[in-house]
Amino acid sequence: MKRIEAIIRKTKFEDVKDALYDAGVTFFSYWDVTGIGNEKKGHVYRGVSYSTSEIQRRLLSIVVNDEFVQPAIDAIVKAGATGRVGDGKIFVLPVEDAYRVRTGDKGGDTLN
Amino acid sequence: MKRIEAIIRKTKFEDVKDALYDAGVTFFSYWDVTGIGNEKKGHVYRGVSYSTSEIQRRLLSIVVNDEFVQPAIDAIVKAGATGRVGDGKIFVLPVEDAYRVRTGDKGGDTLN
Amino acid sequence: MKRIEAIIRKTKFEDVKDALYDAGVTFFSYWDVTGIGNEKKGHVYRGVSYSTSEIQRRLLSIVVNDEFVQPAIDAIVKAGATGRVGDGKIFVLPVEDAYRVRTGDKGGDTLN
Amino acid sequence: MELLTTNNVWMMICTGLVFFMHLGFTFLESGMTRQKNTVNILFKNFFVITMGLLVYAIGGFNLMYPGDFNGYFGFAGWGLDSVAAADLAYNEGYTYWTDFLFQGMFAATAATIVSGAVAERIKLGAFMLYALLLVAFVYPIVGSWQWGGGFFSTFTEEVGFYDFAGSTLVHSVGGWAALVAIVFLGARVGRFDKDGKPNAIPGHNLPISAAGVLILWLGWFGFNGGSVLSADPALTSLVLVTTSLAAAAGGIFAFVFSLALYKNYDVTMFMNGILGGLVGITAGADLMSPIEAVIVGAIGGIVVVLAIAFMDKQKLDDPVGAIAVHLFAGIWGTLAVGVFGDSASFEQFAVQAACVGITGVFCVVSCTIIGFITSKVCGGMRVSKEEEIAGLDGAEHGMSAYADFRLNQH
Amino acid sequence: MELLTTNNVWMMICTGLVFFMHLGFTFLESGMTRQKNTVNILFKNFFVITMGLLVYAIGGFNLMYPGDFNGYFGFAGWGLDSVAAADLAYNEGYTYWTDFLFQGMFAATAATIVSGAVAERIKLGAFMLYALLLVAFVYPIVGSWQWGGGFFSTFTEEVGFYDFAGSTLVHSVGGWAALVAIVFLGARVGRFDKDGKPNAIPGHNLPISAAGVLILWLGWFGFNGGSVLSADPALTSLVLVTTSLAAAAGGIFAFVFSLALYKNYDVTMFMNGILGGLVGITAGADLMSPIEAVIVGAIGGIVVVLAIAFMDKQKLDDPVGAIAVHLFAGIWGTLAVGVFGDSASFEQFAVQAACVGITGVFCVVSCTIIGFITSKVCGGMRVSKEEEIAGLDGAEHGMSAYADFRLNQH
Amino acid sequence: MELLTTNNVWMMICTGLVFFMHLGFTFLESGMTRQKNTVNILFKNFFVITMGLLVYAIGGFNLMYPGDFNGYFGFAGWGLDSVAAADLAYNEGYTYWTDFLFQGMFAATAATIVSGAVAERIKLGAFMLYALLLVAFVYPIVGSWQWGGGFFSTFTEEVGFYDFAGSTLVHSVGGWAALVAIVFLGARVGRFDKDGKPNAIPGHNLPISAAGVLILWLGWFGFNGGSVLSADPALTSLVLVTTSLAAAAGGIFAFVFSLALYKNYDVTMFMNGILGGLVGITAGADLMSPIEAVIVGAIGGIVVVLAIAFMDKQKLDDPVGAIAVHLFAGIWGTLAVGVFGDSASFEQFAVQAACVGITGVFCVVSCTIIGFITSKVCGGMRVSKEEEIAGLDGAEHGMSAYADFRLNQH
Ligand SMILES: Nc1ncnc2c1ncn2[C@@H]1O[C@H](COP(=O)(O)OP(=O)(O)O)[C@@H](O)[C@H]1O
Ligand SMILES: Nc1ncnc2c1ncn2[C@@H]1O[C@H](COP(=O)(O)OP(=O)(O)O)[C@@H](O)[C@H]1O
Ligand SMILES: Nc1ncnc2c1ncn2[C@@H]1O[C@H](COP(=O)(O)OP(=O)(O)O)[C@@H](O)[C@H]1O
Repeated sequence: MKRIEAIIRKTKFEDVKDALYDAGVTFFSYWDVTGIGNEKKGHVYRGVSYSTSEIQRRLLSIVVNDEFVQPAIDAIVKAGATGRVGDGKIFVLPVEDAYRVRTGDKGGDTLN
Repeated sequence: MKRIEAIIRKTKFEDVKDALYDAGVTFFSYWDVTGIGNEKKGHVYRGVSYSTSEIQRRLLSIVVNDEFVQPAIDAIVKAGATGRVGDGKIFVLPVEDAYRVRTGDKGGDTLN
Repeated sequence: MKRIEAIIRKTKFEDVKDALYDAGVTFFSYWDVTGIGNEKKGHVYRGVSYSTSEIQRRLLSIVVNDEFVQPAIDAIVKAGATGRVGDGKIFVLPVEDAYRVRTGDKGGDTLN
Repeated sequence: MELLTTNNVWMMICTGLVFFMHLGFTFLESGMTRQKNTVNILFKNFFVITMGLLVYAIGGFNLMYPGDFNGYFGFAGWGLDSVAAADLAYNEGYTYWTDFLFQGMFAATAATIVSGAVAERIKLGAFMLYALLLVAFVYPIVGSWQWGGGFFSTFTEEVGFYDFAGSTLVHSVGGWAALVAIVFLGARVGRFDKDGKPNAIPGHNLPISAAGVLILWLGWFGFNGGSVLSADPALTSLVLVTTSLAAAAGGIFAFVFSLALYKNYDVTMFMNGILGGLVGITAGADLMSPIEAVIVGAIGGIVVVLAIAFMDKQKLDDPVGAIAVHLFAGIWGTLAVGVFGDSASFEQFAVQAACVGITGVFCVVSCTIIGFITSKVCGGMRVSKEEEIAGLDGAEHGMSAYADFRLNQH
Repeated sequence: MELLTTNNVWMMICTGLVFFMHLGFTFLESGMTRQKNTVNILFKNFFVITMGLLVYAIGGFNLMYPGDFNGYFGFAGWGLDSVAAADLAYNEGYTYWTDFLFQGMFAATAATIVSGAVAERIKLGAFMLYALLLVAFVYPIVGSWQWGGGFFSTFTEEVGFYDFAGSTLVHSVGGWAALVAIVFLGARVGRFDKDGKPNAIPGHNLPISAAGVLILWLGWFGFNGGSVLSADPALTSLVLVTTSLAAAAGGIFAFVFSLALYKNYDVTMFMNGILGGLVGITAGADLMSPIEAVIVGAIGGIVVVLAIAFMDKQKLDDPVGAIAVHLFAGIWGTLAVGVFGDSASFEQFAVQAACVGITGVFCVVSCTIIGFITSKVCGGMRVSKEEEIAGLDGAEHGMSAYADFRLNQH
Repeated sequence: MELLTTNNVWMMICTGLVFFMHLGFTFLESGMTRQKNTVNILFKNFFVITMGLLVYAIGGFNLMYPGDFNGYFGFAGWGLDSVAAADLAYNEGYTYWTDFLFQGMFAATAATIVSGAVAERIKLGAFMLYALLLVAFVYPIVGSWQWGGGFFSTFTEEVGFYDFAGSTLVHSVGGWAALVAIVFLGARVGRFDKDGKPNAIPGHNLPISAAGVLILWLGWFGFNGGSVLSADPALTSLVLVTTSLAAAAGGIFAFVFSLALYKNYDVTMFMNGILGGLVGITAGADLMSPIEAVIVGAIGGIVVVLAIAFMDKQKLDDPVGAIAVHLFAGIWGTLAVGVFGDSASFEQFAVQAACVGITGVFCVVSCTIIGFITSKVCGGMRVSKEEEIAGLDGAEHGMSAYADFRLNQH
């Protein structure tokens, strides 16, 4: 089991979600994060122009059995890329165990 | 050391927290996430009915020494289950190290 | 590759960010979490005084190549500590892989 | 004719201002409760003002102003009276239409007070029925005893009850109805520990609550200023001064007093104190000198702070402090007419106290009956524990008030 | 003189209330749309009121009230007329300045209606140009046909068109302009599936939307009450009563009707229903009895609920329901003058229908021309898909409305 | 009598509108600052209005209107004068009570201006003391020089100072007091880099700020309209027209000008521009023709944009632009009386400039003294750096403004 942590553009979320569905990944959780990275954004507020390197992104946390890892990553890269700096990152972390709260069941089957 | 990542119903949070306290787990962090899973929710807005598979959940991130892993999981399952689809998941991830910011101390003792 | 998960005081965020920059860590994501820990905060609302152990904190998720782990941790401890209970924790988790969404590139180089 | 026109302009403005108080209540209540119940609160407020006006048009107005009657209960018939309306000699201060609308806005106010107190746990249907029966019967009947020329207004041969703009007739009636309703309902989940210790449940949007208070204060210019029932320059302007000074004093004293008690600059106490000052001055706004208004308002603010603590002690859960403000400060204001101002006398005080008591008994009894009817019809007044924890917006409306709200850290 | 003073005070108050409606619209629109477009909506609303007043001062007022003219098109010259202004015999209900300002507030209102319907996808520049041309030409020309003494006002020898405060002349004109604009624009991304099924796009801040509705209701006291054009006590107060009862009935019936249709206590339908009742009564607010006002309002509320469903069927995307409220209920209200109230007659009905039709044709044609001009000048009316998804606040303003908003779980 | 009644109705309405400006300020300030200081800002605004009224009743009114006096300083005694109040011949435009309340609302306004500028870093106690001394002494003394019949009003034999509704007497006085306070305080942490480059600190809730601006505009109908001191139809309605056109022009020109400078559709500049137009017209609202009002307002808007940039250059930190709006546009408006409108003349201009200067010197000196007193009493005016970063809501109030706010992604 792995945990795929994908940090993507908020504007690409719907596309990525659809691509994940097509790849058979229909369960995940997400939340919004602020990213410090290469992309910069220009603003003007009350005459003061400021550029910030802090960008709103969405983090998807997807726990999958090993055979789904590659398809999920491919789907995210394909649907999430715009080609411009700031498209985000994907990290893969090991997961040792998974449980279903409803039943207490354990193991890869609980990932649905 | 493990990191227990429990995704539960927001309405069960208080119960789970109490159960964790009883199990000796009194330190953790949490935030709200949106879950894509089995549960669906029906809405009507201005005459348009729509069902969404996106549900608000709470993610608890609990880093514990190994002996607390099982008690914590048991507590969450017991307190967090309603028996209906959508009760959530628990994932266990390996943690290599822990530090206390206040002192710079390292290791399992810093988990209090 | 490691994922450094640092939970710090929100008020120390700017200092920690600067310290990380000085340590060569210029890419990370963060979000706000609620912490259950040692620190307690007193409030009065409409005549009812209540103390809460729930505190707003900021979680920094920093994925770095191994040689940056120690400098990053040192930076956080140095810049994030006030010496009072509640300064937060740092956890180190293993990361197996990283990808850049923009290009699909893989490996430690994608961490910039 | 010129004078009628001027008077009527003033009364229409006051009508608009009292209407505007409904935005004040809406803001105050929704800001001081939890986000998950916001749609529900908005819905209830819209229901109260729309239903209130319709019910008052259908029968409430004629129940409250039955013309010649036995002093206890009378009814002048259904609907509005287009014949009376055509007569410009109806009153020199306003036309028939203005009269109806001004009074109709008052009626809806009484029901709104309940809305805040029962928030976050009442079934929507139960609230609607309870509020409807309140506006249809309890409010106009009590009102008829005084403003309709009933037995309050001639309580003893020499001295009648005095309630200028309704500390008792509007605010306390609403407050009693709220009190009965929350006894039926019980406290919100988590409001009191097993051992009875109160827990704070802070609201979700204090800026709009603050706006609500300022809007209510403005609305009170119409509530009290319009209760002069003409644009009489001396009286209306005096009333605005006493009203504003009482509000100011109520706020300052509530904040200082709660600072002394709790060592905390609590803005919600400041807000409730202002409202306490306003409710307090309402019964005698035309009788007080500026200095007396300050005293009455200041005590009103302190009463509210104490009443909030008292309610907590009694394990009565009123999320927005409606009962502290409208019932307790309302009683204080009514009694104050016997202590301060042009009518102060022992006899007056006794009459005030008697009528406060009679109103209390009548409201508690009739609202209890209404509560039983409501419970029967709706299968209990309270939502299930699970719905309450999940929030009424999801459970009753399938909506959320800030569905698309996102965080945008800059 | 005394009477002029009183009348003028009333008219100035009404002017203030109509101005205040702009806050109502601002709140309503920004709350019912997504957070990422909030700055854009605020900007458009500020533009509409400021531009509207200036354009109306420069030429709109004299285009709408050209004095003696052929009944179709006339223009009394640029700017305001300080000579007329000096003459206190200008009108017994108000001064020249009051007249201008009251009318100017109306003009800006028509443009605001468009703002809501085109929200979340129109280019800022395109909106500004479209609104400017609308206020400068379409609105005052249609207005001149009736209120300027043109051919609507003497439609047949016996019967003229009747539109008391502007169900057609203000609300429908705005509604038609909005309809044409959203046809130009198309629906928002994601609003309809490939197979045409509508999707809900909930707003981000319902409490301020609710406040907007209550503020609009209050503003309508001035909109309709001021359309009496004097402080005549009988008429103004009747108008406030019919206005309020129609609003109340519109709200209640819309909520009950949408409950029956959708099994949901939808607060947004309650809100739109109130507005439907208000728009509906506007054409005949001075002609209806209370009971007729309730009927007109109730049907207005139902019309809005049906119109919202109808728009969805047609795949027309109006984020805030502006067209359902202002166009559909506006047509209903105008026709209702022929069915209910003092002027009801078949002939009147026919004239109302004819003028509704002429207004529709003229608005659609002229707004289509304006739409083409705008598209040409601005290189299309719509932002790019990417900008739309990212939100107009970032794309067009480089700001966000809640930049520093944070969560503070207690 | 009829006329007094009408006049007094108008003045009471204006009083209500000026009161309502306090909601405008509250919304404007709380929306344009960071969320962590919101409770603090609400608290300060409640304090200003309540304290302001009480202090003005106790002594301010009689310090500002001392009757016959030496023209520099006089005091008519403590409290309000119930004897004068009884006399309906007090003034033909209003009663004694109306006079007091209208003036009292103005007094509180001056203090509110300070509240915005010092936001996010001043100690609550220090603010309360500073504001109290300002309202008790500085504001009424300067006011007495002109409105109390002092030496400004008869500055030279032929020409007196002219300040219709208070561009200088209210707005600049508040602005000077704000300026002195922020010099005492210094800039917020992070507002300027080590090398002096300004950083943006965006506010947390622009919709309520926008609402604040519209409410202030409405309130200005009372601020300027009431300064006619009667309901004179020609004058009051002219004043509403010039006020509205100046506001419109101020907004449009500020937005266009800031677009040209910064290539950005900045809604906060639009908002501040509207306020700049309003402050600018305030000194001569009754003297200008519509076209002159547009010019004065437009320049007012541009002045604000430039002043905001100027303040940044000087490293003076004013979170909401209060000083740009009230001080700079206030000075402009006062001088404009000598350049445009019925009183324009070189002599008038010279008198205006002289009185602007005298006011400035007096305010700076007296506020500096007050600042020292405040610092002494409160142990410094500024909270600790740590408290500032954590937010005043936690540090001073132990509350948060949106404690229960949650995200509900649909
Ligand atoms: N090492 C990292 N650890 C955690 N998050 C990261 C890291 N590197 C990048 N991110 C996240 O990914 C986002 C996009 O990265 P960025 O470097 O801007 O784009 P790109 O990969 O296209 O060069 C960042 O805003 C940040 O949220
Ligand atoms: N594979 C997964 N990865 C990450 N989060 C998941 C995953 N599966 C489920 N979740 C989270 O758990 C929540 C509940 O899961 P769901 O499948 O609806 O319930 P149940 O486990 O009762 O069938 C989801 O809404 C989602 O937030
Ligand atoms: N075991 C844990 N798992 C997850 N988060 C933790 C854990 N222990 C502490 N935290 C986080 O760190 C924060 C600070 O910890 P706390 O114990 O209060 O301070 P200190 O380390 O100074 O004693 C907590 O509020 C919580 O967010």
